[in-house]
Amino acid sequence: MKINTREEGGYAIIELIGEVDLSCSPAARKQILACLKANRSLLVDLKAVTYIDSSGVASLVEGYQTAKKLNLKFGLIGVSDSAMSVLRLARLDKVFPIHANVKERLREDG
Amino acid sequence: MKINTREEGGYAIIELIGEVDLSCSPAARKQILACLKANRSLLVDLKAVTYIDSSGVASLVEGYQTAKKLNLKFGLIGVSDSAMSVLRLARLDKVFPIHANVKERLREDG
Amino acid sequence: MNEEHLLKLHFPANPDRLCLVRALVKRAAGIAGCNSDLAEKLVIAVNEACMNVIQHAYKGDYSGEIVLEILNNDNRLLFRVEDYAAPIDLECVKPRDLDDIRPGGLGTYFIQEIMDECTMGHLEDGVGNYLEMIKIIK
Amino acid sequence: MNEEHLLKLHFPANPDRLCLVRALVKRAAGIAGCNSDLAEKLVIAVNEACMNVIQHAYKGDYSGEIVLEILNNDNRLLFRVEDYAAPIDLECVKPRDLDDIRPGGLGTYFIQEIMDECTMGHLEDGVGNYLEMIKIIK
Ligand SMILES: Nc1ncnc2c1ncn2[C@@H]1O[C@H](COP(=O)(O)OP(=O)(O)O)[C@@H](O)[C@H]1O
Ligand SMILES: Nc1ncnc2c1ncn2[C@@H]1O[C@H](COP(=O)(O)OP(=O)(O)O)[C@@H](O)[C@H]1O
Repeated sequence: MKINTREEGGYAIIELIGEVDLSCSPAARKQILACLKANRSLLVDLKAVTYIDSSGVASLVEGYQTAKKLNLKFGLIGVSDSAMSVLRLARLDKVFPIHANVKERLREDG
Repeated sequence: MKINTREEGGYAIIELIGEVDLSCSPAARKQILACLKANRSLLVDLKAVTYIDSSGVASLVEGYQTAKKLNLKFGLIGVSDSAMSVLRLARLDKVFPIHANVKERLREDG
Repeated sequence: MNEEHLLKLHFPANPDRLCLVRALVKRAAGIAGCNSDLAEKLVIAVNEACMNVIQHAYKGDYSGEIVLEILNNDNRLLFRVEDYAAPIDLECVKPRDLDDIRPGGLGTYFIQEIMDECTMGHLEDGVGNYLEMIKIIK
Repeated sequence: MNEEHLLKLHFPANPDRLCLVRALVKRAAGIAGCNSDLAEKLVIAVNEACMNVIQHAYKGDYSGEIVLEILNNDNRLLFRVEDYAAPIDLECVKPRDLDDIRPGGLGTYFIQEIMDECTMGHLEDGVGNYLEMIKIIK
């Protein structure tokens, strides 16, 4: 897994790339929580995720809940087919705000 | 592995697709030799070969030699990177006539 | 009955090695005739089973050994994951309620959703545990 | 010395199973820090070693067992392929002259070209053979 970070439309974007499994999900989790604790609204970009396991999904859930607690915006963008099939299996596809890209998210933010 | 066959520019074309290894190289060999024994000049299309082992290469060598014996034309086209790296390792990249596609081969045939 | 031993893999309980398991299960599923959708699902289930052994049976001791065996019995694909950790409390192994959105508790749920039969138990000699997962291939 | 046991795979001497070996070696090479070019080469060498066992040691008896072990010793990546066939004539194991263009005789050449050290021998109990291949990872 690689992590790229960028800024777009007032969001911090954390892009996870490759396989997000137990060997690297702690690193993803750390980055997600650090970003939220720095009081930044966050989108996690999953377009280049080729595999995500339950520990990766757990990091996303933790991000989602931490954001809620801190009153920050949170969501997923560009979710790859393989990541989406895992989110569906976990019935989280209706829980996370999911958008194709930052632009779509901003449109919904209004 | 899958095998597609077609006709183009007076050649029979046998396209090998996927992994050409010991589990399927006998099938490739059979098709190559059958074609030559039917007195057809032959190009083997390797553009979709993702892996080829020494048994697959041996089938190509046998085709090459059988064609010579029968006075038929023979060659490889569209050799994928992964197939080319194996042909180079076997120092066969200078032995087989190799062209990008049928058109290039026909240009050389004149 | 046409039992076919597909493979047996020994590997250390190190999260780094999970990618080996995934690559292997994907190929083994292909050999057994699964389409790629099903193969992907089986990869998820077996990956989660091995993760659970790493996290909960060996509790992060990477030197522990995991054995994954795959057998094909007349279209019943059997995945057996074995560890040599202390016997676990079998009662504790259960998924969370999915309506309770919180991190964790998904692995066993994934396994149950994907597989047709699961049996967990202790190995005979007092050390170790196994999980057998069966998928019927149509 | 930092010996790391990457994995041990048991599989039947069936050409269908070679795809498992390739997937595994590719991932193991990645774990050991090889770039993808080198990983691809290692895949070729180990695949050929297993092919040779299938064709020449077990002579096509698919029920024979092959064991592939991969160890990482301070950047010396060791691949050990073991069979339980009748002891082979070690003198016969050699590549053909590459100038002599004919089918066959490439596998051992590929292995020698790709690996840094190769040792072949008989197992101690009178049944079986091994091939150890070492690649130094820079
Ligand atoms: N192989 C195992 N050994 C011991 N306990 C296990 C094992 N697998 C699962 N468990 C128990 O079942 C619970 C639920 O597992 P799981 O659904 O995979 O979620 P998580 O691993 O995120 O807790 C775990 O928290 C653990 O207590
Ligand atoms: N594992 C093995 N067991 C027995 N003989 C072997 C083994 N590997 C190679 N050989 C011998 O070495 C020869 C050369 O092997 P190789 O270069 O792989 O080419 P090929 O397999 O096409 O003959 C084989 O023909 C065989 O006689």
